[in-house]
Amino acid sequence: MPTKFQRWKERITATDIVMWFIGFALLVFIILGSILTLRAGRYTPVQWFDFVIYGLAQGSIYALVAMGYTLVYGVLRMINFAHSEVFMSGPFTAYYVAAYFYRSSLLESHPVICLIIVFIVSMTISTLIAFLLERIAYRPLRNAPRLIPLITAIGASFTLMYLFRGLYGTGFQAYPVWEIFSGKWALFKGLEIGKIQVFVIFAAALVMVALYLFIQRTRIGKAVRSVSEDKEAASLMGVDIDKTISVTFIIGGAAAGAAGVLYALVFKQVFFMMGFIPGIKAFTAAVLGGIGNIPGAMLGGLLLGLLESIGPALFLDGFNIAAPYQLKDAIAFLVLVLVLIFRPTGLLGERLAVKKA
Amino acid sequence: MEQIRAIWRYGIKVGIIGGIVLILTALIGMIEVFTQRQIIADVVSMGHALYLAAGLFICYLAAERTTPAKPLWIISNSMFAGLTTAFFLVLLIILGRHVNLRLMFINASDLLLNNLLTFGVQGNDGLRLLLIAGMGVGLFTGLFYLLPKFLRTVILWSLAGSAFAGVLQELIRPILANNFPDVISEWLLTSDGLTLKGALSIFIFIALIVISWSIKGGGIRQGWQGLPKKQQSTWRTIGTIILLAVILIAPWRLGLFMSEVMTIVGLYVLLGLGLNIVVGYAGLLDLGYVAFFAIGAYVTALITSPEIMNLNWSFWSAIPFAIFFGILAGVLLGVPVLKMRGDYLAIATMGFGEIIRLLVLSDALRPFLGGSQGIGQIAKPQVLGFVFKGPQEIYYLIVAGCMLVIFVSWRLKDSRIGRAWKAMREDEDVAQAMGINLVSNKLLAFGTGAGFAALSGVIFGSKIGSIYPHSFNIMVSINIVCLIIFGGIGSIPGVIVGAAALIGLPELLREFAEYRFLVYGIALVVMMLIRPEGLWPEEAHKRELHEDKTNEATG
Amino acid sequence: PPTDPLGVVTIKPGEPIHIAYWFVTAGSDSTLGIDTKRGVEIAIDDIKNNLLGHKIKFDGQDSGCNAEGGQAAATKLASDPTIVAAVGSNCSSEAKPGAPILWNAGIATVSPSNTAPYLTDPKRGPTYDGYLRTAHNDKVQGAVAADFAFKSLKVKKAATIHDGSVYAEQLANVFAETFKKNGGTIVAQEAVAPTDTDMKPVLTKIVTAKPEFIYYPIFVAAAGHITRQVKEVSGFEKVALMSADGAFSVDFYKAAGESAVGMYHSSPDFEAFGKVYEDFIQKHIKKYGEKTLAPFHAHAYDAANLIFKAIEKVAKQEKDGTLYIGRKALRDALYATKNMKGITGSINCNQYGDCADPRIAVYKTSPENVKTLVMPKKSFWKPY
Amino acid sequence: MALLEVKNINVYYGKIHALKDLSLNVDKGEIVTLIGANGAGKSTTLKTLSGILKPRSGSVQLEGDELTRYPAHQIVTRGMIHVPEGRRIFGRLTVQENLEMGAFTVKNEQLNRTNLTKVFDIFPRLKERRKQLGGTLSGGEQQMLAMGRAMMSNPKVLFLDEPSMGLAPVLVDSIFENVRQMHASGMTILLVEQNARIALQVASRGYVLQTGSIALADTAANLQTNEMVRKVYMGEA
Amino acid sequence: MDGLDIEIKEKTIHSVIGPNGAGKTTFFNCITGFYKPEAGEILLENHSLVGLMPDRIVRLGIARTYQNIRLFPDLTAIENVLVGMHAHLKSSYLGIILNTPFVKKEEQEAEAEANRLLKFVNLETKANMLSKHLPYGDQRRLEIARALATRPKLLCLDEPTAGMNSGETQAMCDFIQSLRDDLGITIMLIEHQMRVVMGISEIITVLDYGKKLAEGTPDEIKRNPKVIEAYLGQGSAAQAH
Ligand SMILES: Nc1ncnc2c1ncn2[C@@H]1O[C@H](COP(=O)(O)OP(=O)(O)OP(=O)(O)O)[C@@H](O)[C@H]1O
Ligand SMILES: Nc1ncnc2c1ncn2[C@@H]1O[C@H](COP(=O)(O)OP(=O)(O)OP(=O)(O)O)[C@@H](O)[C@H]1O
Ligand SMILES: [Mg+2]
Ligand SMILES: [Mg+2]
Repeated sequence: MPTKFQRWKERITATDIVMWFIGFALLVFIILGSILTLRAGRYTPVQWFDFVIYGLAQGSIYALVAMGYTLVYGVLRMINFAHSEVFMSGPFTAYYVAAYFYRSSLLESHPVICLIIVFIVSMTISTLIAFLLERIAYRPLRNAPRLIPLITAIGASFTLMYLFRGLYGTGFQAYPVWEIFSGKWALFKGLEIGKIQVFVIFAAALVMVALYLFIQRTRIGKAVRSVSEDKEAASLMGVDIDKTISVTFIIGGAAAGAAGVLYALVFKQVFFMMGFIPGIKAFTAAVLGGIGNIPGAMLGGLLLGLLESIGPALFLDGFNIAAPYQLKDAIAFLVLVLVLIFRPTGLLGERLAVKKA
Repeated sequence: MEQIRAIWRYGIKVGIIGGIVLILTALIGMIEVFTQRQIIADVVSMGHALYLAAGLFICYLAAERTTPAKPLWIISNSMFAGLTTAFFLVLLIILGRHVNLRLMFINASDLLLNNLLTFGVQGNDGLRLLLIAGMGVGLFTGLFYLLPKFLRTVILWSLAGSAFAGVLQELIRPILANNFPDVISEWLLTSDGLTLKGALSIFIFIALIVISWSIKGGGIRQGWQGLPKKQQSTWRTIGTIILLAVILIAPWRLGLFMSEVMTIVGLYVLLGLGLNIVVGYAGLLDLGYVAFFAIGAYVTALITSPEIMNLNWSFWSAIPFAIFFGILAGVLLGVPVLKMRGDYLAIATMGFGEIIRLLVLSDALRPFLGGSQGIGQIAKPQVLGFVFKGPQEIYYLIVAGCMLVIFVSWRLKDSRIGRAWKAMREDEDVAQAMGINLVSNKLLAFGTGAGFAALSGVIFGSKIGSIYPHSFNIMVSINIVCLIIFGGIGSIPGVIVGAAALIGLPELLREFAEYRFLVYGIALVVMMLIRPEGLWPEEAHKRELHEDKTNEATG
Repeated sequence: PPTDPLGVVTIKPGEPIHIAYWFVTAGSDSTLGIDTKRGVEIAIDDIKNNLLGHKIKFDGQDSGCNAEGGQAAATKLASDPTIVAAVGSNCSSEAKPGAPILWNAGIATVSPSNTAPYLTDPKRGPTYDGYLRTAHNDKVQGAVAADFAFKSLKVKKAATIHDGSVYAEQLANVFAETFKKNGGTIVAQEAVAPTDTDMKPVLTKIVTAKPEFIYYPIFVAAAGHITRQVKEVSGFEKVALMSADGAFSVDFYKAAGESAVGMYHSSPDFEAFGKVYEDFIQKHIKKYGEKTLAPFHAHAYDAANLIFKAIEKVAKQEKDGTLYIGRKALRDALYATKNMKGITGSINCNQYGDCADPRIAVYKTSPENVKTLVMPKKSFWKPY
Repeated sequence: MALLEVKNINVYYGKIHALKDLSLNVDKGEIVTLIGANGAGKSTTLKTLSGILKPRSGSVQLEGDELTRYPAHQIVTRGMIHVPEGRRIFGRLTVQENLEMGAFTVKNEQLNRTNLTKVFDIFPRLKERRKQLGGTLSGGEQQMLAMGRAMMSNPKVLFLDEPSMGLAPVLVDSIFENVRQMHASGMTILLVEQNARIALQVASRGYVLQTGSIALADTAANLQTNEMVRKVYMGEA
Repeated sequence: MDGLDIEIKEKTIHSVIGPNGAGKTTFFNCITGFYKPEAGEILLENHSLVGLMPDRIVRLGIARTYQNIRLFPDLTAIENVLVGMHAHLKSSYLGIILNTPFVKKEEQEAEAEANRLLKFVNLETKANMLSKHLPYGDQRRLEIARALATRPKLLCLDEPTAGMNSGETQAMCDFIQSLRDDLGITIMLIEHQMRVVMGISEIITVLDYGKKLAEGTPDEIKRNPKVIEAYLGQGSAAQAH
């Protein structure tokens, strides 16, 4: 019989050791940083609370955009790189409506109606773009190898970005202020919460829950799920694949359009490249949560938002690193890698069906 | 009745799409900007050429789609398409008269709407002219479509060639000046645009080539195949020697800028071949590839620059260090992502690329890496007092690098290791069950790719002299992925062709600024739709994709 | 025809004078390039596209706001012997590899927006001999801001934020150095990315250091986010805000909204030239259908005029209209420019190519400015 | 007139001519079986009938309605349903949801309920496992689910592709028992099987497919005694 | 799987049968290192296999085929076989780049052996076809050739005759027997077709719910009432095949 040590040596590979070492080092770094920061006591509890709220607001926007990625990934198994432009197109167009309302003082007299119209316009445009995108750029490639639609998506992303740049100009446009959202509500003991943050978190949560129920409960939702599992079998059940895929893009587009307006309400500026960074972040969020999985996208989005807002302060401040917020994306990606080391399919992702041998 | 349906289906519908496309083209300012440049001096500007070409294309589409293909139907459909397209533009112009479109569409200037779109005729006459022109273009296209296929090909090639010459006049000028007597340049070019006679001669020249090729081409090919093996290989050797000679003298014949473009393309060939091993052979989608490029460049900078570390070593001594650190980083990245698959891998590697860039940019590491101010005064390569200074010299360095890397790729491709990579690409589990050690083979792929990228980074750093974190953003990685797929995934010549098309052409068209990205995007989409296997695919891939396509047709 | 050590450009009758730009006209930083390009175009309109009886041919290359783009663009320009002079680049990282390439081909270039000190540093070396700029050296502007904060506002504790661009980082550093030399303390030095939108976390971090003054010399978009979000983070009620010319534009007011009221900007002293600038803006809106995009159009306008004046000075004209322009002569004439009236002040070039009017003033934004979207006309404070 | 009438269809995979001038018909209430070697084109035939593949020429008519012009999902609404090779149930949907997917084209709630009870009558195992995810069922149960799911669409004709493949002998028996029950409840069935003996036992007629065309067509009884069939497809010396 | 004990003798044909979901494929997966058993031991000639990576196990001499064919679809037939030989080739990275004489020789030998294997499975004429374009039966045999290329001592075949009709099944049986007789390889076989199982195996193990239900010679199994109840049934299917 082989000795214990030999057995052990045969089974633990160098890579396992390196992986555990990397994971462990990162964990230690994070924990140590957090302890140091907390010990320094630089931030008050109120400020930590603020971090959380900022993170959640940003995270809910990521989550909404991530839904689009995840849905499309579910049915087509492709990264819809152009989804970030779907996100951009709606609010960028709706700006002109909002600006008109502002100029004509309608915004002051009927803020809610104006807001609803802005939402509708934005969602319509985003939906339309998503729909056309699928029709023109992806549908003909249904059966192509995996990387080819990815390249088309990148191409479509460029095309849309520069198309909108050509139409509306290079500069950014600033959304008008909705007075109803400015200011804060006092909760208790100096704890305040911005109205706009509350609105964003709630609106995003509402949209997400609605979408989730739509996918889980309705007939079309079931069709979407069945198509994402097995297109041919779904069509044998009488499901119109093309239509279902279109529906998926439409839902994702609508969510992105809504996310875009929320984004514009918080950050005000819209311009042709506004989608690029949130797009990458949202996709990261989708992967973090486990791609193809709707609750995963929500969780991933919120977590990413929180990480960006809290991470630098919590993990890096204790080490007295210069300009830690410059590294917030690095932290987010590090945590992503860390999560994927231990859960290679994301937080809620199923083990990518180890194809039954 | 049938015919009316056909007109609606193939004429008006196509025209509507055309109308929308043309309106967008106008509103994004392309036509206006391009009218400022002449293709044929004082005859046709680039803007109008584009405008007309779009119209022609739409009518051609209408004609081509018409079924059944009866001449009369074809002509009527193509005319209807032209008319509909023009009608949409008329609507735009009328709208522009009543509403200030510029509040939203910044390029909807008065000049564009009431002058350029109507060929300089203002008022309602202009609108009428536009409609008539639409029909005219349609009629012309319809008639053109009815020509025999051979004639059509000849005309299309010749027209495209002349237009291309006009668009690239800035490039042609120095090349002509360098290599040919002045008369030719004067015959062909004015200070802005081709001369009319020049354009005509180009047209005729290309037409002659196309005609003679189509007559003789088949014969030549047959003759080639008929040659005995021995002779074929002699001819091949001669061809290779000529090719080498051309490659060697190219920078001095083509001038400074073309050399610059070729060096840039060469750098991307190096990068592309490296990523081709990771993505094309081993099937690992790596979106953070730029990190290794950055590492190569930064190691070179740190070692050779008097800034920061003040080592001042020579360029050559930087190469082994850079490659070593590149490979090391590749392996280090490889380990944590070993277990990830598909798009999880893509995002994790993308994250890695961004982490590297952010670290290099960060204030935290500024004392060691220079932060946003970058690192300057990177050494130029020198051999016995000869300094590789400008692009024309660095070119040779890059050619040498490319040859080396092509050679290595080519040897690996069909070897035991190359097969292991391919097997992993197809089915990781089964590959493992065939005795392939996934860990070492994946790391080998990552390491090889990273080494190539680091080599590219070394040359890049030295060529540019000063490096900044800005140069290493995620778009570089995306570009490289695009170019290897555009060229034909897994194929070595594909990478070269892809780099030439996706890096070289935009570089040549630098002056068209934003439109070049628009065109880039459209080109990616169109290419993937009509030729998904890429420009120069690997044999197996080509077969596969074409079969799937035919399946589509029947299935 | 005249001779010149670096060669002579001959322009025959009917041929245009070729002036080229190398700006970032595509990609995420393209507002900067388009803004400056338009500045030059308006300058050409203003001389009615007629210089010594010749038209001006103005075209150029996208330089991408990165070193390799700058190098490629400069190489392309350098290979065109008809180019008389160039305007550009936009980003300092482009100029570093690019300017020597142009000068190697005998082309002098005037940058409207490079601000990095090393480009006009005495140690820069002869390869940069053909390089000038109408933009302000960061050293000047950063110091003015520090003096203003310390001497006029009398703050002792300041924080800086930059965005990782060469421009902003340099300004923030110069500010910090001068401020410390004056006797103040820098309590926080932070950085964001130009694409960041949520600044509240970083602001919360800064607030824990209790600064009295924040200096964030970054560009419009990110500066707008910071200005707006400062109001949403508690603890900033009494903190003074200041930015630099990179965010001193109408667009910034759009981006920051009401929150911009009361903040400071350093910028060239417009007072003497207010009317000219107003006119410029009107022409811009008429021509391009929108307001200016970025802060350097005026510098570009001045850069163009600098070149026109120098050409007028050195060009030898024959009776039939043929022009001869000596390259070295043109470069010397550019460097010799003194007291030229520009929109950004009085242009005086020194021996290293710094031509911007050293007079930098500080402006304060009033509620009217934001409401009517006009820049403040009167300076708030001047160092001289 | 036959319920399902297939005339001279030709199907290609790229250059491969998979079905050559194939004709067959199925009458109402029949079980017809299609037997043949590997790669003979049995699955291809069913895929063509259910619209996943389009024939290059030829016609498929259900009660006189030309079906080749409809896409696959519309053919289901017209009353033909296909239980594909390898079952292809939706692994991440529950049994109940899988059955509901089967009824995707049926808008009549009443009808759905009666169909569901019918399915549960024939396959009581499914009723026990309603809440379970489809992917966790055993092979035999998955086959039952696939057949039950198909019944939910209220079809006029049911295509079964190798229902016994990979199943344990006990299950093979019970699956064919189910086929008989379905037939008894009035279903018309076109059955593709490798296991020719068993297929010919349940069927009334049969076709033998060889390299894409029909080599033999006869009643099941006659085929069972046919020399060639016995030798090649039933493994009797 | 639950407390399973199986011993396989050298140079036998050993079948594993059992109802669907009994854990037969899972058993194979454990042997070949795809899954790790939570407890217990797997020994090959006294060498413990538990926890080893699949590639190590292959090198120790166990090869397998899959229930649903899993070839490398875009590789040619011969390339598929060459991949199977990977573990026995020694050319190094540097050697390949320099194309040393050793590498050249090794490649030539490998190719020759691959061709021999293809010939053995009657595929020598289709060496250069992409494997996905091969007909079903050819794919099954190619998969076996690929497994043979790893030079196994023990070959695990998972339902090699699934979806074949009687004639084809018979050919496959003969082929399997020739593997054992000509090459001396021990064979482990999962099957549902009783004719194959009863016809060629020397020992049969019956699994049910991950447990061993019975073990013995075909005759013993055929008569075992527990097996009849759980697996064979009374019906025609059992007798037919
Ligand atoms: N997707 C495909 N691409 C190319 N050829 C195919 C494809 N599918 C099937 N074929 C070929 O078509 C022919 C018929 O295949 P089909 O699947 O219909 O056979 P079958 O009779 O169902 O066989 P089996 O008993 O194996 O299921 C075979 O030669 C097969 O190789
Ligand atoms: N990856 C997996 N995850 C979860 N359960 C699994 C997995 N693989 C197999 N199982 C379960 O383990 C049990 C045994 O499956 P296995 O595939 O070994 O059956 P089998 O005996 O090969 O059946 P068959 O004859 O149908 O091939 C089944 O209940 C199956 O659902
Ligand atoms: Mg079949
Ligand atoms: Mg099994």
